[in-house]
Amino acid sequence: MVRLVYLARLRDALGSGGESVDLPGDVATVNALLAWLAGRGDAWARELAPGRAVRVAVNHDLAQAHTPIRAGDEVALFPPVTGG
Amino acid sequence: MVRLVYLARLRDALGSGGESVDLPGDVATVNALLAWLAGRGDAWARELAPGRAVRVAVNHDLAQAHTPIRAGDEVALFPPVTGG
Amino acid sequence: MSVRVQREEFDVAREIADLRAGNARIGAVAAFIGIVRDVNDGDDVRTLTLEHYPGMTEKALEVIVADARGRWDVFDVRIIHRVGTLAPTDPIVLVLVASAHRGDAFSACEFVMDYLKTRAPFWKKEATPQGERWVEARERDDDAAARW
Amino acid sequence: MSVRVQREEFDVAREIADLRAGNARIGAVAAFIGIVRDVNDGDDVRTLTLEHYPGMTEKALEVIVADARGRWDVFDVRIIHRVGTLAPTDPIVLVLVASAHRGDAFSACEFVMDYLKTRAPFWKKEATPQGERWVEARERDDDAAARW
Repeated sequence: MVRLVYLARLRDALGSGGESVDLPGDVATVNALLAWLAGRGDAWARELAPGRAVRVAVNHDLAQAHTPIRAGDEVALFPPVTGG
Repeated sequence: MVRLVYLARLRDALGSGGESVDLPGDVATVNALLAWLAGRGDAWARELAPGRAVRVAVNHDLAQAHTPIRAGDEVALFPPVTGG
Repeated sequence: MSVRVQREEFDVAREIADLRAGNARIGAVAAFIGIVRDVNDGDDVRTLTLEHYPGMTEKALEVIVADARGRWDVFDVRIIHRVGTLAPTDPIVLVLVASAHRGDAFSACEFVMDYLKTRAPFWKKEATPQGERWVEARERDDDAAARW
Repeated sequence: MSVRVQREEFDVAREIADLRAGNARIGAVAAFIGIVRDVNDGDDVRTLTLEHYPGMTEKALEVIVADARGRWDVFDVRIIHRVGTLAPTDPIVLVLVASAHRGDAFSACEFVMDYLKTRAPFWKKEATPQGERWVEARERDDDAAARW
């Protein structure tokens, strides 16, 4: 199980604040996760399309495209931060 | 009459916080005033000798060596400021 | 605690007193208070809602504090950042830095603010007469952070 | 009043509230508090006595405020400077700047402090275990003011 968290504008656009999911075995990186979620179509496809400004954190650390994702991780998706 | 004000370390060294004086007719600039006061000897000569770091303000504005001094002016002598 | 994320307003005087307590070597305290403005990009702002990511946000602020402490000779750095729905004139963020000399306090305080604006996980939503909108990231803030 | 020289301690929170009153366009307040340290040039400091030149000092501070207002886009600048005999941990000076954006507030605040340290007519006498001594002007402060 992986805990997914959707924040700010992305939460509004996806209509969800988060979910717990079992990822297929080949979904083991940030890039693969984004592609897998985009495969749901509709808002998911639109918001998570390549080139959209989506930031990802794995266990509270900013992640890159090839950052691995493992069972038990908390993975957050959010727009660029807009600060204090 | 000119009002003289001595501040900070200079007041301590001269043993005076200020005085009102009638200046001779040829004492009409800052430089001439310093030379005239130094002519009193002792602490005056020591503290106001050429080369000592004495600052002068005429009517609350920083003055230069040739700034004129006129009857009714307030002239302050003080060491370099040491700030807040 | 050098970092707090909270809904409540902060008490600047109390925070300064707390930062200084027991340290007679402090000669300088630099403070910055960020405040909700009633205009942004030309539109009236009725409310500003700040969201954070609990856990990650606090961690990011701790990293900024540690970074500032490593770069300048400072005794202490404190960040208090509010979240929730705020109105114009409400304070959003307080940054305090205590040091022996003023240069370190000013530099560290400005550094922390520049990083807060660019790196810290906060998101803003503005309510204007035209409705609600999420604020987009600003180029100017990225430029400011790139100075350091 | 944007400039005050006084013997009494200042109330930072009240001064900030006063500076901000009625202006919802303020997005940034930068503050600096200077504090008496218990050491200077390696010696213990028991008290610090600040002297000013009434009339000239206030005028010099007004000039610094006007200069800062001309250089940066700020709403207001306030300087409160104490005189008299102070002890370690006593606040000496408060500088506040209110602006729309943080860069102007920080720059103007640091500018005012640098000028206060070099140009403003104040003189300091320290009491140490070795006796009293007038503080000499410092090169470092001249360097800081020359930046602007």
